[in-house]
Amino acid sequence: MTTPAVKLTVIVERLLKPAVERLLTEAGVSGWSVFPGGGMGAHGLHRAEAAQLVREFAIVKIEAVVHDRAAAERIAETLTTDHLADQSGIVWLSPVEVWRAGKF
Amino acid sequence: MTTPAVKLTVIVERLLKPAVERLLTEAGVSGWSVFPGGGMGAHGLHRAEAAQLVREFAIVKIEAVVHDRAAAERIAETLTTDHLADQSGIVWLSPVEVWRAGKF
Amino acid sequence: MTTPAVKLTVIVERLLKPAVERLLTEAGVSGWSVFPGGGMGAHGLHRAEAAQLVREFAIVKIEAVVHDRAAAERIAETLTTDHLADQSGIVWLSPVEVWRAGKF
Amino acid sequence: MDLFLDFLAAFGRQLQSPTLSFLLGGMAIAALGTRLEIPDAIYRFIVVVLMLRIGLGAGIAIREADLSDILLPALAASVLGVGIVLIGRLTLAPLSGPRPEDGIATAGVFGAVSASTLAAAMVLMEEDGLRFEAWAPALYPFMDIPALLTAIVLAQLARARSAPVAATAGTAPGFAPVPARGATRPRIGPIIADSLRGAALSALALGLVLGMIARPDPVFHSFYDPLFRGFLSILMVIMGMEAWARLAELRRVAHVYAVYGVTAPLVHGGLGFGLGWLAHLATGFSPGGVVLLAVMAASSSDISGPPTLRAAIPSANPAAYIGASTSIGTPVALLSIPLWIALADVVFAL
Amino acid sequence: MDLFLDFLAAFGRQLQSPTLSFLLGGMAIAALGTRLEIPDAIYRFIVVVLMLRIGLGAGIAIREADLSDILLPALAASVLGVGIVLIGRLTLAPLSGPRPEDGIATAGVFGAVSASTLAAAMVLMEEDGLRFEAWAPALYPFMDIPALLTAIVLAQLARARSAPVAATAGTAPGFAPVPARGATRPRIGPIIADSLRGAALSALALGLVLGMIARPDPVFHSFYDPLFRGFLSILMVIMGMEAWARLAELRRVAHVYAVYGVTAPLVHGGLGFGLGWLAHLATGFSPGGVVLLAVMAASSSDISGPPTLRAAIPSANPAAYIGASTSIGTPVALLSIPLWIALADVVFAL
Amino acid sequence: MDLFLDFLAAFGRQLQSPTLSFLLGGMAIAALGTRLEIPDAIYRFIVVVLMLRIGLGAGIAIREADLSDILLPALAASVLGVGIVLIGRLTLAPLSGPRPEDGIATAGVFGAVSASTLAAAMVLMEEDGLRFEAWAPALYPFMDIPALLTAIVLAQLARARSAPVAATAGTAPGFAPVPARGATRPRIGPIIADSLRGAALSALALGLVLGMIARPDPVFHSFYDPLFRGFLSILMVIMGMEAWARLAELRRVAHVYAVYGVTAPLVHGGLGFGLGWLAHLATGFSPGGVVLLAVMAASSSDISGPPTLRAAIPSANPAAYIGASTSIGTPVALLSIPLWIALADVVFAL
Ligand SMILES: Nc1ncnc2c1ncn2[C@@H]1O[C@H](COP(=O)(O)O)[C@@H](O)[C@H]1O
Ligand SMILES: Nc1ncnc2c1ncn2[C@@H]1O[C@H](COP(=O)(O)O)[C@@H](O)[C@H]1O
Ligand SMILES: Nc1ncnc2c1ncn2[C@@H]1O[C@H](COP(=O)(O)O)[C@@H](O)[C@H]1O
Ligand code: NA
Ligand code: NA
Ligand code: NA
Repeated sequence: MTTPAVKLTVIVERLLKPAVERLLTEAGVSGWSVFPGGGMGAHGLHRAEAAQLVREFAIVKIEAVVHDRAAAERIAETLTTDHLADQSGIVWLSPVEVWRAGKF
Repeated sequence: MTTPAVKLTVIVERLLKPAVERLLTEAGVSGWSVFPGGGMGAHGLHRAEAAQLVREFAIVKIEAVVHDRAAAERIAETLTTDHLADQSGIVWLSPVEVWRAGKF
Repeated sequence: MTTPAVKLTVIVERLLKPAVERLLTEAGVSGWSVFPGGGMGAHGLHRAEAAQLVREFAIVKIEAVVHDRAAAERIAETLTTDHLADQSGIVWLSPVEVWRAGKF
Repeated sequence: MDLFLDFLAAFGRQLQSPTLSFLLGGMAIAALGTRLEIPDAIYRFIVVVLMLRIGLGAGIAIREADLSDILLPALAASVLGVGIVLIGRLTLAPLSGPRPEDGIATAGVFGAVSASTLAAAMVLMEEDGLRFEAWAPALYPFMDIPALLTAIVLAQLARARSAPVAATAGTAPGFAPVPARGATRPRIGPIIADSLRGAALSALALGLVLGMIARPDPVFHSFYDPLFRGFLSILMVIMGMEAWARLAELRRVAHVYAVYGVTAPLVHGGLGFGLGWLAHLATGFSPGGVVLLAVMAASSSDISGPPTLRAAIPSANPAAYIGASTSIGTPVALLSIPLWIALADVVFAL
Repeated sequence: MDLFLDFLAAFGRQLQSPTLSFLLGGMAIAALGTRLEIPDAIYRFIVVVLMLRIGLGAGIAIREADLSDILLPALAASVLGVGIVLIGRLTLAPLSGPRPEDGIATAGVFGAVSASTLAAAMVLMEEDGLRFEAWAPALYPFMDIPALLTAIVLAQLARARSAPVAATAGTAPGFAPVPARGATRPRIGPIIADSLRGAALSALALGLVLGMIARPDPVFHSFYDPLFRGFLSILMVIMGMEAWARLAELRRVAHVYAVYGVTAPLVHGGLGFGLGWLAHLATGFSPGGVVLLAVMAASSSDISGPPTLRAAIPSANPAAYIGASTSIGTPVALLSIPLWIALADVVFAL
Repeated sequence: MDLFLDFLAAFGRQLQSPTLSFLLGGMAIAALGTRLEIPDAIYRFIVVVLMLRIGLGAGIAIREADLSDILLPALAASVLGVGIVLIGRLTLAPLSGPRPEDGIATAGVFGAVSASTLAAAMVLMEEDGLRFEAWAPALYPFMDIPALLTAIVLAQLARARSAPVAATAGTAPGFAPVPARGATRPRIGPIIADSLRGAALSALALGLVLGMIARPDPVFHSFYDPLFRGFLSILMVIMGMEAWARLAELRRVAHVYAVYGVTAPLVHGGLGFGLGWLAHLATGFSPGGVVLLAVMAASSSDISGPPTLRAAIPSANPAAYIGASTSIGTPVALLSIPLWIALADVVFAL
């Protein structure tokens, strides 16, 4: 009934969101979701809902469920090498099982 | 110390949130969480924080950790067949381990 | 290319957020992310975006990807025993694979 | 000929309204790729304040109004709501592709009323010194709800005909407990209730009742009225940006929706003006009231209609009705407001 | 007898206040199942603006006030805060089930002060032309903080008694560094600091200090004061909707909380009125000030008290104190404002 | 000597401005650990309203202005924008550690303009009765964009020199399509476009154009202008809290940034005042306009500059330029506004 797939999760500053979305589109990913948030990391604190002077530095989480693990890996590879080299952000992969496999 | 369980994730337009919550309640699920967001998919772009004329078409993610995998599957089955047939939305399952198993 | 790790997810009322963050810091966790949301559970309904008279009772999800599973377990243990004994909140662990392992 | 020149002059003057310029400005910056985003929380607050303002104003006015004056315009509004959808059923739906539901839902949205267009008309008429019965904005639900109901009923009939055995279990999602099986009669009550529970109509109704029974005149004059025009200017920027953003979506549906989006507001507005004029002759409905009725008819629902239709006609494609309404119908309706004002200037020799 | 009729007439007149009608309207639309939601960001902004407004107004007034005039009312406020919680300890807590903490925390919330109720009283008195010392709203923390402190101390005493060996490690969660072991003396300083750090009291204190030292009169008169009444009307809608939503929660706790929620505001308000009247006799505290003191006593904390209690008395069940306060205490306190105004009309022969 | 005493007196009087007190108040409550948070949606709305207000006001004024009057001040603004960055290149960058980009980006931020500082200066001058050409705030982009461009070009030159073979593929992230390879010439057009697309400048430009062509005077006077001062007071609280919060970050970068953050606003403001004074002598640029030019020069970009620099100079450390600007530069620039006003009082013998 369900099909195995992987979920690629990217947490970056909003500034990089267009770049991540471009990568996903170019890789032919059929869809993704975006959740605004906050966080703490090597580059300090990003508050989640309080006024942030520079909106482009707010944290967003981008989640894309994809069928093809290799494609997800390629996207993550490009991201970490090209875009996150000296920028905030982390990337991870996790296993999922999906319904309506045709959608992915 | 931990007990294996599954997490059912549903991403739908806010319009369907009551239907999903009704399904969860009927299935006896003890709790769930809801996160507002945005996304891109077959039905185009849903912005996450910007003004959206029709609030009911905004994206929400509903996550329910449940003990009983079969129950999660039944819920997902009903959802994809009955509600998401010609509507936006995706559903997936992922493995988790929980503390305080009694809560689920 | 990827390294296995675990993701610790904590859903609590905002009141407990400082306590969770203190635990994470003390455990030497390098970063975490925070997402505001809502939910339903044993303590009733918490709305996600609507006015909530008491902001400290709103729901937040805290996600920390950590390398060392034992550390994650210790944090979860302390949390469930000490802080969530008679408070709202759930905790779970899930498997992930990360890039840039040095960051975690 | 002179009349026509007068009309053109009046129309030209009106088109320079600052309110409309905010709409065009919003479109322009969206087209130029601005990263400006009005937060959703602000947008929703603006809608609540505008609807409360409209409701309170109308409610305060109804206290002093002769209820019998309201009857005929309310009837005209309902006739327009139903009639516009029937026209759409006969013209748009057959042309709009294999599934008539798409066309019917679009006609429903165009029969319903846009709160922002209504608010803009109120400000434009105030700028012009054109007066209307203060209760006239309360005609909104009398047109809005019948239009949505008619569309839902027509969609069910269409489905019943096209699939008499209707075996699909396309159950109604969400809140509106409408049975999906073609053969069942649609239940009107729940749909009306669901429609009134939407954010915009709830706020309008709350304002209306408070205005009628609670004497909120001080807060009306110190807060709701002064903010009205300013919040509307922000709303116009949002509508403009949204219109531009949705154009892409519209390109994915049949061409005929774009044509309908341009022509329908003008035709419907004309019908509204005509019926309003009859009410003027019959019971002295004011020229400003006639313009408001025309604007409501011309406008298409952008906030509250779509979710009701989505719940009740799940098989209709939202890209069609939202694209046609938000991207084309609402801008055209907004830009047509000066037309009805100019027409009133000429027809009523103001 | 005549006096009583006067009182009833005054009370009836007051009850039609538009401010209160927004509260009832919010309850009504929530009961009817509206999908209207005021965004949380707007609610929080409204609270900040209201509290800044109250603080600025009081601060500006304190510049000219004779500080000795303030002493007695401030003392009365503190006595009320402590006294109300002690009364609750003796009446509610023994009746409220096995765990006295639930009752004590509830008494703490009812001893503390509701910002929205205070703001509503200010607007109602302005509508009525009943004047008060402009610094009177600054009595807020003098009642609020002692009440919360008393509740926390009583809860610790109760726990120390019930579990003298108190081995449980129910550590204090969150920000308030209160030791949980029953035997330890509660540390007062951190609790006061934590309480003042809450959003509402921070904004009040900021306004107060700026009003006293920075001459913000222009922005006060051009922005904070005009928005006050309008934002309050929106806040009333929110409080009404919330009161309705929390009723379900209240049903899950002991019956006695509902009884307390109805009677306590009236008893406490009466005590406040009485003490205020004594201050009036002693130092000429104004009739309006007496009403404000009664309202603060009648009100129960809905924004800032609960989190302080939750952190400091983790074993108390929030459903009890929040349900009793938000669903019943606050509406009753709001609807009792006209009572104290009418009482003042009669007692002070205004 | 007398002049100097006059200046000190004027400066002291100005420092008590309520606008600045909100800034200091925000810092104070942040330092005391408040849990008050102004929601991000509110902050963003405030910025949009302020920028629309500034744009509309300037646009309305430009309608009547003699365009030739604007030329010289606009030129002065651009010279200041470029000059400030060049000064930073020669002073800060060599001192700021191994990577010159950090210093260059910081100089870019200090050459650019802070919308909140500009707004505060407008209110302070209004309080003081010091008049300026209503179009003067529109000089903003004439200083802002050249400064950012200069910084980006200098950073590319620095990188080209330090790594002539520039093999790293540090591709430009995000929206600004700037090629990263050191050898390539930076493309100016896309950077200007990207800069204008930011939320603050978009809103300013929208207001400017609408003010010039759409006659939005009614909504300007009924909404944007009255809210200006009040929203600014809230923005000052936010800036104060943010300044405090970022101090920690600043501690992680070289000491020299703090020194630059304190001295640069004073030096740059002095240069701005000087150039403005020349424009006064040449074409009668008003004393108030001179003060505005000084304030723009003294201010450092807090909202719109950083993302442009982050996208175009990805190798620069944002902790340096944001810390120096938000924590030190902006408070110092805000507190220096009274200085320029007092200087104008003396220099122009007002
Ligand atoms: N270990 C982690 N687990 C979850 N989220 C993280 C982690 N590390 C960093 N993040 C998120 O990524 C953002 C940027 O991280 P950094 O680049 O380390 O500052 C942080 O603000 C967090 O939101
Ligand atoms: N592959 C995917 N991964 C994550 N989220 C998705 C994916 N596809 C769709 N979504 C989410 O589901 C929503 C509806 O999808 P759709 O029905 O394809 O338009 C989108 O707006 C996304 O938020
Ligand atoms: N089974 C569950 N799955 C996901 N989230 C849950 C679950 N149970 C509780 N929650 C979340 O945890 C919060 C507190 O739960 P509770 O303490 O049970 O009221 C709820 O409001 C939900 O947001
Ligand atoms: Na219509
Ligand atoms: Na009280
Ligand atoms: Na500058």
